[in-house]
Amino acid sequence: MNLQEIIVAFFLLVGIFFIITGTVGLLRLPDFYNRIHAPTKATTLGVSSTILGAVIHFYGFPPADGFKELLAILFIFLTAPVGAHMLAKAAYHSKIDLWKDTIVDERAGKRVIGEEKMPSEEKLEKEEEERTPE
Amino acid sequence: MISLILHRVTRVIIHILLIFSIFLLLKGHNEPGGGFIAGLMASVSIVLVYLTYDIETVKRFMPISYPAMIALGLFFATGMGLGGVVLGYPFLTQTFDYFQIPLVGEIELATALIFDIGVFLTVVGATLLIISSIGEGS
Amino acid sequence: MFSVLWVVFIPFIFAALTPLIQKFIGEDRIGLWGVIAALLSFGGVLSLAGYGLGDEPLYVIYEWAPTFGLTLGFYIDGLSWLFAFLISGIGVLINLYAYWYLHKPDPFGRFFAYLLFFMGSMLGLVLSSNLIILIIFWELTTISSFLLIGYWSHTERARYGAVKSILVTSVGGLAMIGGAVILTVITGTAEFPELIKKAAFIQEHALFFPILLLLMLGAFSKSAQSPFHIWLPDAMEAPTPVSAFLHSSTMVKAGVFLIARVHPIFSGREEWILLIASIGLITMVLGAYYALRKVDLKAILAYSTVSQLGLMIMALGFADVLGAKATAFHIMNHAAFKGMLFLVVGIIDHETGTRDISRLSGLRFTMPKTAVLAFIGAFASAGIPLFNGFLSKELIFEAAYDQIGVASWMAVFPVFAVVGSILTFTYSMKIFFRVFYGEEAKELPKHPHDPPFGMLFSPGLLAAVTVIVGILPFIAERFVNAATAAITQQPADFYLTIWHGFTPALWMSVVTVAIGIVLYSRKALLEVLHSKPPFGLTVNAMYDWWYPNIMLGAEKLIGVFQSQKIRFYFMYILGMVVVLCGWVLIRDGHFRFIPHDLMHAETYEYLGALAFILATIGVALFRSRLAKVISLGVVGYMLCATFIVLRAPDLALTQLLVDIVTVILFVLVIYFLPQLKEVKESLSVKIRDLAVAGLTGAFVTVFVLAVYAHRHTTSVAEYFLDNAYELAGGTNVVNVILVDFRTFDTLGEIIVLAIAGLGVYALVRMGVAHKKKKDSSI
Amino acid sequence: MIGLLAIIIGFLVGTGTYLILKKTAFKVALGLVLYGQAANLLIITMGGVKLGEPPIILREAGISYSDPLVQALILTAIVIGFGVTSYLLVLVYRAYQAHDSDSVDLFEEVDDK
Amino acid sequence: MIEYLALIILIIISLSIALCMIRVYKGPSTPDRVMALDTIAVNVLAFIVILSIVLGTEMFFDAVLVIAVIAFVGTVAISKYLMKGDIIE
Amino acid sequence: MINNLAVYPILIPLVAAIIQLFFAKNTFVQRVLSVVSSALILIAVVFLYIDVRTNGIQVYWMSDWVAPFGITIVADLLACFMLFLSALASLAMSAYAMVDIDANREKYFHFPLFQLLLMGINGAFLTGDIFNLFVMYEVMLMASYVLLAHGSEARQLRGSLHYVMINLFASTFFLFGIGLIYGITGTLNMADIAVAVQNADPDTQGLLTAVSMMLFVVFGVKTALVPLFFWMPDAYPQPPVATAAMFAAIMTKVGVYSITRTFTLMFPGDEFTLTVIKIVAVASMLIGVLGAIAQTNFRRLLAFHSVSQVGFMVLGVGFFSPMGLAGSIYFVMHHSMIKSSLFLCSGIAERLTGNRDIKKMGGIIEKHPFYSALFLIAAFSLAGLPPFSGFFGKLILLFAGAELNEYIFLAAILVGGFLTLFSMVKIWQMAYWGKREPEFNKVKVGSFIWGIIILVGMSMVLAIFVQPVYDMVLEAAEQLLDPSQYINAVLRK
Repeated sequence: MNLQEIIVAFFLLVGIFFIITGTVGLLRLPDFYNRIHAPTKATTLGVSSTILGAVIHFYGFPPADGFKELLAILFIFLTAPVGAHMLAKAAYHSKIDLWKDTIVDERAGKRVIGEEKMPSEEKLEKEEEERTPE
Repeated sequence: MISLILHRVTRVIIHILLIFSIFLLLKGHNEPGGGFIAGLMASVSIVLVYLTYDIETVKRFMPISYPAMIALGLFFATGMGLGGVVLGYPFLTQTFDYFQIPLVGEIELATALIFDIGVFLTVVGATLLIISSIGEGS
Repeated sequence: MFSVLWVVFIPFIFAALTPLIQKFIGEDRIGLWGVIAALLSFGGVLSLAGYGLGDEPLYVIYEWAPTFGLTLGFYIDGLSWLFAFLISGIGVLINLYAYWYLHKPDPFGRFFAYLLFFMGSMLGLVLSSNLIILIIFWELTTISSFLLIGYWSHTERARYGAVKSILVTSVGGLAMIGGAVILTVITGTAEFPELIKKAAFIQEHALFFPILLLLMLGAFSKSAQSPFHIWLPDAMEAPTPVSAFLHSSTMVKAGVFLIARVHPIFSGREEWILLIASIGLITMVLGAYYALRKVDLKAILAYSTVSQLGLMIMALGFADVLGAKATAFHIMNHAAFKGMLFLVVGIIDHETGTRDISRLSGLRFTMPKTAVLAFIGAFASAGIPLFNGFLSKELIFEAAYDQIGVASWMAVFPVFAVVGSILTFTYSMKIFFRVFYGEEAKELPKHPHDPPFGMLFSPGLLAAVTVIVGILPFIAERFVNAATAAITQQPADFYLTIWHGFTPALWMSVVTVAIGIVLYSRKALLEVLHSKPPFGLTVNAMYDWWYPNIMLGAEKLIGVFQSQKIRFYFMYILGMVVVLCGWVLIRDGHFRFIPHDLMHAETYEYLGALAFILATIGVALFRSRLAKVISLGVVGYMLCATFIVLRAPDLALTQLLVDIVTVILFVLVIYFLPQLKEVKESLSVKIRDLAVAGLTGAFVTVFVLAVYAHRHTTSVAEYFLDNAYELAGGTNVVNVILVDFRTFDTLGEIIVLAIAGLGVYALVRMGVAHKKKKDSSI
Repeated sequence: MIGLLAIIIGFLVGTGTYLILKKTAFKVALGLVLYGQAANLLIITMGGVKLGEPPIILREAGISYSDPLVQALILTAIVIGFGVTSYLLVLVYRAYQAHDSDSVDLFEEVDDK
Repeated sequence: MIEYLALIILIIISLSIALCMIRVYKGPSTPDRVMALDTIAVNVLAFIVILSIVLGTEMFFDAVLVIAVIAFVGTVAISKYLMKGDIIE
Repeated sequence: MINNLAVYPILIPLVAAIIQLFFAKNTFVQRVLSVVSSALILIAVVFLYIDVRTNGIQVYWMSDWVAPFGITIVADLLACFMLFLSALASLAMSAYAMVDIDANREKYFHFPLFQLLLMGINGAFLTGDIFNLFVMYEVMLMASYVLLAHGSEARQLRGSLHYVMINLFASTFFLFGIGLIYGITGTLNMADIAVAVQNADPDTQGLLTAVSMMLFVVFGVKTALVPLFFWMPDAYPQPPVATAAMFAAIMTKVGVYSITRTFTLMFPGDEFTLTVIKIVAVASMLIGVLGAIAQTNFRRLLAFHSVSQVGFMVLGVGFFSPMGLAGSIYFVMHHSMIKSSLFLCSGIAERLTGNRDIKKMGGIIEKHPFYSALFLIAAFSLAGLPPFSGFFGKLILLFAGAELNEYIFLAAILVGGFLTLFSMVKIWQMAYWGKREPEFNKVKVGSFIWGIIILVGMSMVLAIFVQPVYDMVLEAAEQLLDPSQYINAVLRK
């Protein structure tokens, strides 16, 4: 077991630790706003270090190649937060309750734009009852 | 519903994405990639722009008629095939050769690339036409 | 030789030219065009008289489609010439008559085109030497009859009659085609002369009776034999010249002709007598009975025709020379007097505006000339001496009487022949005396008077023939002899005389007339006959029930299948796949549970598969649409991972991208779609769906495994791997296959995508509900 | 592995079947997408499971590659499936717009003018 | 050596994917599910990376890159849908 | 120089479509181009036929790759006949479409789509590769999906839903079938598959039969055989008449063609298969026509008839004798001409009366006798009355059945013929007979009937020259029954 392998193993283990943390967080945390922290942060880190490990595995340490992989890391760092941000924003907009694990309507009030499709209050309420997932 | 973060990020990565898609297109003959994958890649990146900005902006940004793009793509693909017919080969015959170019060295040029470009254009045109049509249909 | 083609095709050509000629000479005079055509044909027929009346028949063949035994062959012997003579001769008279008969706003041109079309078909029918060609012309007469009956198609009755006629006769026509095909395949020929040579072989053949039955079904339906007789009375909705021409003197005799034609081929066996003579007998009696009960003049004549046709067919059924001779003679006589009677009825209808026998009476005062004609016709029909009907009826009586010698049960034939004749006598008297005697009828729709000469000419000529032949029968001798010889294939040499001596036939005639007079003069007896028959279920009622009910039944049947619910359609398809393929799999023992060695896999693969299956089930299970789509997205990711595990980087890439775009598309679309409604499905539906789903899933799994166990050992893929770099200059073999080895597939694929794009564009832009942004174009 | 794949295919088909038997056009479309994925998976299994390297030639002797042909076929099939699916989706949405129902049954006589 | 480690990690990752499916099932809200989808994407990404190590091939890194780039496009689309606005304005 | 004839029927419409796409605004160019394209294909097909007759089966290696590896275009006699029909039908439809298609549809790519449809159809006839067959099917179907809903009228949208779904579903099974075939034989070229099937061990033989059954169901759906036809009667009445006529004329025949090809070349003469085919054919013949009887919508009625008529064609394949197959091909030719002309007739009737329901029509013959006569000829031809082409189609099948002593099928053919007549008479007496003084919309019938005249005229030619035509189709049938010709030509043995 040479140095390179040790470094690779280290990165991989760190990666998998974060990934499993993210997943467990996703599963165990109590509500959405808590949960969204776990996967975005943890997995971003986890995946990045996994990729680093792979790069070192394939191209040695310090890596001789691996531009593509590093680009991937960059992208993950760029995009994962944006996705999470948008999602949180969406969750906020769809009035997910902050403190309770409420049953949430997935498309309530989306009719702001489509005026002609605006159903009556009554119907909306009724639909809401029907829509309740699970 | 404008998200500043999304705007910024999109502005940054859209170029990289498009370049990446061209990269996928060019290396398709030797590594994973190719016209279709590249085309979808480019479409997805432009869809991202659609998601970030509105249709009007995209139109200003990219004044392209998608049906014409489809036609152009089919033209490239078919025209490549017809080229073979004119030269006395069967329809869609491909050829390739290695050229020595000063400074760059030996590179491979294949007619398959023309075909792949046709595929690329058609895929981009069709995908975006579909998505923008629905988006507009609202 | 040419003249045969001439005879047959002149009417067709003239018919086709009618619309053109009509433009030149005007609609009013188009009738003359018909007369000219008929005259030309008649001339042609006359020019062939040498063959028709001589000993040596004419046999011309034009090859057409030898594979099916189809030759455009013409065979002119006594039988076919007699028919051709009648058809073209009466055709001339009918065309003449129709010229005066039709009046505005009837479209004249169409009428004469149909009429000539019919005439050509009928001539072709009788002259052809080939069974299948005969059937072709046969069906042409069906078509032209259909068109002619429906000529006044604005009346409900005409349409009803036309449809009935074509349906009933085409049942027989189709049966005939079947019989003819089997016969041709067995014997290798459809030519009558050839078939006659093979008569013994055919009569020995196991399929003899089916063939005979099929052919006879055609003959019976065309000649309106019971139980197919129902179409003929309704066919009387046609203009009267048509009724006279088609439905009394020519077309309905096609069946008789066919029986006479195949007489030498089939008549050797007992089935022949049993089938044909008995059907003829039944029809004769029934027809006469119905004729007696009718009040419409044309209906009486129609049933009378049915009855007379039965008489002829019965005589042919005896399969002896006398019967053949009697039939041949009666065909001529019947054509003359019945055609004439129809024309007279046409005159009556034309001049008085009604055909109802109960409204008409005393017409002899206003229409004396017509009365004379009617008198001749009715008496000939009744079988009174000095008219031709008497002579041929005598002959038939004689033939029937002879049957007693063959077998004792066959005594029914003479007995019922007499019964039928009594009825015939009675209604014939009714026609004449009811209409022309008694008090002068008031309140008729029109003021009756004798018609113009043109309309009297044709029936007059026929009446003359009726009387002359009745008195001087030897004139017809040559015709009858030639025809008899053709029917029996033996030389025939008879003399026709008016007086035979006191034969049994004469006594039968005497009995007929005597009882007939009694019956006619006793009102009470007549009323017994007029009362409602004891049995309610008639063939006509069956037809009337069947016609709408077949449509209703079909609607119900199709309604069961065509539920317009796509889930059932899917189930049919799945059912078909599972049943057909599954049956073969089970039959060959490929159906088994997954063997253990195939289940070997890494642990992570099991876990991945678990996630995959969970995601898959999620698509079905989730209630919210978005959750379904998300689950679908997961399925896509898992598929991508599977492709990676199976070493397919290109596929993984494609699947990823397509997955994302599909998810976006789904999201876009559900944005517009309504919320899913909570459809409460009953438990049984759920169980059904689950069962179908489980069955199909299991079936596919088993099928895949069975095939995998027999997987190929070599495949073309190796060639690609070996040659991709050297011959196509690429190392990514998948891409090389796509853009080089199988470029055409890729071309097709992008075309599909292009069409999809354009299609979506058109779909969104066109039609309903694009309310905003109409002008913006991408 | 092949057993596992076959089971996955079975599940895809089964779930797809369950969905296409529903009354909502949207669900039927989903089911058909699943069917398409099952077909892709089926084809790639027919090329053989775990037979070697990805089919990108390394120009070295003695390497066995997995079947490239099935991959090319699936690629084509995916694209075609994508095209048809997107068209179907739009059709579903347009049919809903026109009739205000996303039921997949032809609840009325479509042909009557 | 690394290969064995990688195999174990693979098992953990696939377990993690299966666990994420539980979140997809449980929900309760759509954003939760989307989040799970996102996590699965990342997990698949890691899965591919590790599998590359196991198989010793670099051919799959394109897929890695593509997932990294586009997984969030789907998230953005769904988010915009959830935000009641036009998805494409 | 290599001989490019075989690929022209695919190339011409493709190139025409691309040019039309570039001339998206200029509908005149598009119209002219579509007629020119059809005419060119017709000419090319005639030359191709002569070539095939003199030089044997023509094989064309797409992209210059030899047979089992690249995609092979194979033109044998059957393919030539089918191509001829598609060219003829498209010519007639283009002529009709010139006056029929409205400006809005023209603007949204009606003509390019039509050409691409034609390309897909011709490709399906010509290809010798089973996966390429799938691709060509999809090109054809995709174009048909779009053309079916083209115009986005409410009823069109709903009517085409089922069509798209069912065909997408069936296509999936097609893919299943291709995958399984590849799994067993390791090849995609049809000739190569045929060789592999011949050499397969008996244990595998059963599996191959099962796979072939799957393909049969797929083609059965595309052809609309009982019990797989349900999508069709709701779909065919929807699009503009010219399109519907094209569908009826040639698109259902692609399925018949595929069945013929599959069960003569790849999986020939299996006892079980033939029995299934014959039973399904008879069921189609009878149930289809019963469906037609139940309808009063002109076009739905005709669509149901297609189900029934396809049964006749498939029955010929089921007989699996030279005469049976010849009958099948003859019937395909007859039906494609007659059914499309009937559809065109229905279009004129719709225009005249503003109605699709035959109960609400009436008296057309009084004002338009010539057009009515054309309809009558077509109708009686469909019903199999002599001396029109339908009679000979049935006659050949009857002979084929009688030769094989399959009398029960003879009876079925006759009963089917009778019921067809029944429904045709129903149309005639309701729509064409009836009123003496009917009132109609102002339509220049004269400019519409040219397509019908071409088609009915060709069908008359088919009837009059039945022997030469039969000899031609018999040659094709014998070629089909001797797959070694095809195999040797493709694989250059």
